[in-house]
Amino acid sequence: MDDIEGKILSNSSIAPGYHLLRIRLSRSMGTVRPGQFIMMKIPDGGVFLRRPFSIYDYQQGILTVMYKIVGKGTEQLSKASKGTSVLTLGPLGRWFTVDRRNIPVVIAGGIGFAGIYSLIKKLQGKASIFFGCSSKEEIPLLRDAVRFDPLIATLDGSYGFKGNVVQLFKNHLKGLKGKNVEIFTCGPVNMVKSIKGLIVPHKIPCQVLLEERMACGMGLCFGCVMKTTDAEEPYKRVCKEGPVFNLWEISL
Amino acid sequence: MDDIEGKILSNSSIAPGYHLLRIRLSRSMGTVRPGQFIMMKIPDGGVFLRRPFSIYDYQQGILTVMYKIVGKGTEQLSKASKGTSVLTLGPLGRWFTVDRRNIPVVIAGGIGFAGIYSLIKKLQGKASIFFGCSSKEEIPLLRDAVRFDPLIATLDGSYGFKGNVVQLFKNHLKGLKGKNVEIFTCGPVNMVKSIKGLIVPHKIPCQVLLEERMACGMGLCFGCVMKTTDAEEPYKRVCKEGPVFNLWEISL
Amino acid sequence: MGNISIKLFGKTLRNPVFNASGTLGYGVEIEPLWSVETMGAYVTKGLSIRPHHGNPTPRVWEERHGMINSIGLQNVGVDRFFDTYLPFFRKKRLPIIVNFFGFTEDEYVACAEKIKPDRLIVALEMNLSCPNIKAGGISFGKEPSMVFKIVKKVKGVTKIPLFAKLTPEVKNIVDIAKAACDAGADGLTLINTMPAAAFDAKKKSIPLKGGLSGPVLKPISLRAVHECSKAVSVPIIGVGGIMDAMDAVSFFMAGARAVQIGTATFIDPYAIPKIIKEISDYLDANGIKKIDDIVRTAHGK
Amino acid sequence: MGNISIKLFGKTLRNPVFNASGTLGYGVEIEPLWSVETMGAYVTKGLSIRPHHGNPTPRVWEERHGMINSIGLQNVGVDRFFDTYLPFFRKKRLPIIVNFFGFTEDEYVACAEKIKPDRLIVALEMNLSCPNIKAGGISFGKEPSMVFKIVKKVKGVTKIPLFAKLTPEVKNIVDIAKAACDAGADGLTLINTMPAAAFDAKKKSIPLKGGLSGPVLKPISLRAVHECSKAVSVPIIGVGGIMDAMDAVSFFMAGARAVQIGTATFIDPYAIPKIIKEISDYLDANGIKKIDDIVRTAHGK
Ligand SMILES: Cc1cc2nc3c(=O)[nH]c(=O)nc-3n(C[C@H](O)[C@H](O)[C@H](O)COP(=O)(O)OP(=O)(O)OC[C@H]3O[C@@H](n4cnc5c(N)ncnc54)[C@H](O)[C@@H]3O)c2cc1C
Ligand SMILES: Cc1cc2nc3c(=O)[nH]c(=O)nc-3n(C[C@H](O)[C@H](O)[C@H](O)COP(=O)(O)OP(=O)(O)OC[C@H]3O[C@@H](n4cnc5c(N)ncnc54)[C@H](O)[C@@H]3O)c2cc1C
Ligand SMILES: Cc1cc2nc3c(=O)[nH]c(=O)nc-3n(C[C@H](O)[C@H](O)[C@H](O)COP(=O)(O)O)c2cc1C
Ligand SMILES: Cc1cc2nc3c(=O)[nH]c(=O)nc-3n(C[C@H](O)[C@H](O)[C@H](O)COP(=O)(O)O)c2cc1C
Ligand code: FES
Ligand code: FES
Repeated sequence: MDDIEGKILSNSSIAPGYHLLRIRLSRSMGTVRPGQFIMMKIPDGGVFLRRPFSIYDYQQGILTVMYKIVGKGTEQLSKASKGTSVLTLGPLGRWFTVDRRNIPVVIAGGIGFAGIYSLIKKLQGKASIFFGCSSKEEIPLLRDAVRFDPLIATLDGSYGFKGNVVQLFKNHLKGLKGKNVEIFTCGPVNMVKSIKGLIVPHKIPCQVLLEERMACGMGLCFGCVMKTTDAEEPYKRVCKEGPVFNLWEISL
Repeated sequence: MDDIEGKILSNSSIAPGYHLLRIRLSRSMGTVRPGQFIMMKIPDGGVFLRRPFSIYDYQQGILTVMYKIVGKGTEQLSKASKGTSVLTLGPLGRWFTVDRRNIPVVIAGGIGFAGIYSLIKKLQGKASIFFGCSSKEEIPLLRDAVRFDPLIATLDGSYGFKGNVVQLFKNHLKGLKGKNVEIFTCGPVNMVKSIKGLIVPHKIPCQVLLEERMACGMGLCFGCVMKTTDAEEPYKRVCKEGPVFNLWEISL
Repeated sequence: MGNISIKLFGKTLRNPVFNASGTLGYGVEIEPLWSVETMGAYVTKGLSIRPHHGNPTPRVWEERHGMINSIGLQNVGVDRFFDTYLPFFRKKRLPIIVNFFGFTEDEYVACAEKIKPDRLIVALEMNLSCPNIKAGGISFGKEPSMVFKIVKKVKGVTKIPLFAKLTPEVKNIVDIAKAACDAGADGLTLINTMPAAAFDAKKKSIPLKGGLSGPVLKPISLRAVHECSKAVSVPIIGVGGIMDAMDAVSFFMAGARAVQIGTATFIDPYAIPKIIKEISDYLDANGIKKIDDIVRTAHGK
Repeated sequence: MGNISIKLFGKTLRNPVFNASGTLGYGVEIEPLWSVETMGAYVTKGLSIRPHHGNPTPRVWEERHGMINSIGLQNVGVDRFFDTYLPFFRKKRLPIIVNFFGFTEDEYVACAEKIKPDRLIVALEMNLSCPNIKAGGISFGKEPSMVFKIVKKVKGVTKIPLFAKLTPEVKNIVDIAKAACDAGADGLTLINTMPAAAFDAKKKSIPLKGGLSGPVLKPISLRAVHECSKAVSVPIIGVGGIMDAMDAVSFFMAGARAVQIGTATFIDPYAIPKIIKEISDYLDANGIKKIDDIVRTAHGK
């Protein structure tokens, strides 16, 4: 882990409101594991705190981030042009751990896909992938995962299954009965909550990547906590003990 | 007077630490008089308050500013490239008034020349010009006034008279005896003080352009005052009642 | 442009946006850029019973996202203000709020007494950040008992509605707010600048101490407005670091009925008219009929 | 690199730069980037007699040039801290300053009593911004008499030198500083965060109230250091908005003997080592032999 300077190679829109950012780092990040993230800023870029982003991809010194424009920081980021300097602190946080004995199921909602794609890639087609979004406009997010045949739900039904991704997954749950399934998920809190509701009776193991507002991203400030079931330490740091948590150890 | 957007046409070094900035304004400034100034900023340029600069020249929609790099704001300004947007509030303040019956003498010290050049230009060779600076390195500041045959003093004697500009002027004071001389001056406070000391016995009329830290530049905040001899209103606003004052009405 | 007028003490004001005292000169200086009657009301520079010359320079200092001022309350005095400038506001039919101060209780009382009720005057605004000479220079606004006493005295000599303008350098601004209201204040202006010191890196000295204003102050003033508006029921004017319409809206939601804009004008001399227009746009875009409909809406939490 | 060591209560510290309490975790988290013994001393996260879980999220909020936090003093408790983390600092021979707090006087006293003198412990740092449950939640640090009482009690149970860390939300910080010193405080840490409120423009609500830190705080803390260092003679640690070496130097000149760096670390995780190096460069470049030679040099004015 270190704070590494990089230069933007490309920063292009892949769907309305979504960008793919490629950065050439000046030094190696070391080993990056699926689910880890960086704290990024553009020096003098006009925002005060750094912003956390999942490492979408990292190879040969090139770091890729997929992001959604939601506020001041991502708005400004979306305007940064090729050659702009960025600082990336990372890789940070705990990652998804894969138990080869389990059958992996990935459930991603919207930009949550950015946090889990590196796991999908690592699993190389072994996972069943469920992806949900609002409409077909967001399908381009899946660009690198199309080859793994994701099942797709859109809320407006403009592509694939009409409804949310948890309903879609529910339809497939029966088929998974009796198998050693493990779920990996990333997406809006409401999605995670309904997955939890759905699988509670089945006690399916589930790892979830969570988001929380962060100041430091490395365990210094205790600003980014998540409520856990651990009575001794009910608030764990998302940046340090997470962002990947065992779903059954957090209280949502 | 208005806040007018402009775009930088050029911003080049004319001497070590001195720049000439040319801005194309999007609208006319109206009539600009010698000694008036603007409050300038580069939007999102990283400094909070605007900076006051004399209007070095203004013609055909092009505003010229000559400036010295002294701190954060001028440092950043010196890095602004062609095409950068700037906001210029002006023209501001009271100007030099010329009484045709008097023989004008201009005394400028260092970057003080920037504040008085527009007067020199207006006087079209009628004025005797005295200019003082540290060394010959700063002579290029005079570029547009060379045609009016300025007398030059350098502290290190590397060009012209060796010494300060007030000593140089003193040498010429005898020759002006009996004539209706009026002095116009702009430069460091110490220079103005020694001019005052020198001419006190002669009661020569003198207009001086003064600098003070400003927040608004247009008389709103009372941040930029100068002590005057007016017992009723001992603190006058440099931006509103100045920046050109009658030397005999201020207490230095 | 939607209707953003508000009612204050029975008077209808064009909009809920005023300048902050001391940041729009005597009201006439801005005229080359925009008409001062664009605002809901003009707040005067702080006036005192006698003219006051203020502090030597430097009086202003730039900070990161803010500034420090130490003007020292320079003003022409209440008499000359009314003689010279009132006709200007009268001609423009622009309601004014008269900010005033004193260095002794007597000066406050004398000043308030001198200002006669006038159709144009919406309210007095009493600057309580002023140092009390008799009490060793501690400002009038720091102790609930002192605030109670002086507000009560001033209320005794004027029929004009009275805003108490509070300093944030207190133990608990809610206690001060309550004391002012208990003594009869008809409204609160929150907040004045926060005491601070500048540093001159070139001269390696502290060039001035004074009041911090600008965006840096906003989270502090927003909290003051939110806490006080839960504790008292009088109208509150929010001030401190408001730079744009969204900042203004946050103050309404936190409990302010109107806002004042200070430092923003130095950064952009058109800040006030822009904010007024954008508040109106905001109401329109969100189908809100009047300012009062969003006041205190952040009190749920 | 020049000599920038300082002496504090008879102990020599490598340099006058420490982290601010609560902004460098338990000291171990930064190790992947730089060794914590780079600092003159490590200041612990605020510790309490029992573990404390803190507040729900959101706990941090971005402001223009600053941030608001409402961590709520989450910590593992003084016992577990000493069991788990002290060996780490012992191995590194890194002096520590133990920041602690309580919600009642008894909790403060119990906590101070529990911390036994140790070669490694330079000082205790008593966080007086903490709400006093018995006194209705008003913080311990707001009233000179309350400060006097609690500092006196704590001094009665410990032989370790004691810093009192003050809140800026007071009537007059100099009075508080004097009360702490009169009660026996051996030093002052100035200042803690300033109470503030955030606004969530999307949800149109006040998402949190908490302490404002970062550059916005600097002019306020610089003033506190300058005023208090004129009034008391104990060593002062300056904290609040220090982002670079020049900021640190301004605090020395205003009267601080050492500085703490908080929010800056979140913006640049290398801020502390950079500041240490640049202070040293500054002394070298200006022919200054030791930090103490510039302490209070801005007091002339
Ligand atoms: C571990 C982790 C990984 C993430 N990975 C991605 C990713 O790969 N792609 C992507 O588009 N987004 C990702 N996010 C969310 C991303 O950090 C926010 O969208 C971003 O910080 C918003 O910044 P803003 O300035 O545009 O929004 P604003 O709302 O203006 O931001 C204001 C403040 O709130 C914080 N904030 C706002 N939304 C979030 C959020 N959802 N999570 C955390 N902090 C937030 C910001 O960091 C900032 O401090 C991730 C978040 C976390 C915690
Ligand atoms: C009426 C007037 C006309 C001027 N004309 C010119 C000109 O034509 N060319 C030129 O080079 N300079 C001129 N100056 C001075 C110029 O404004 C300052 O050099 C400039 O503001 C410095 O900004 P900075 O950020 O580089 O310095 P910093 O020291 O970093 O500035 C910090 C703050 O102090 C203020 N400040 C610093 N020095 C001065 C100063 N001498 N006068 C006023 N404010 C100051 C800045 O405006 C800013 O608010 C003029 C000043 C005035 C008042
Ligand atoms: C230059 C200046 C002068 C001020 N003069 C006064 C004054 O005379 N009376 C007063 O009550 N407040 C005065 N204030 C405080 C402002 O009215 C306002 O409360 C403060 O600046 C915070 O608002 P802002 O951040 O929008 O500037 C002054 C502020 C500034 C910056
Ligand atoms: C996230 C965070 C946690 C903090 N926790 C504590 C604490 O536990 N005890 C304490 O005395 N101060 C605490 N503080 C205050 C800091 O120690 C410091 O006084 C303040 O942040 C100002 O310094 P800065 O501007 O450099 O951050 C905390 C500050 C922050 C930002
Ligand atoms: S963001 Fe600071 S501890 Fe997680
Ligand atoms: S700078 Fe504001 S009155 Fe002159």
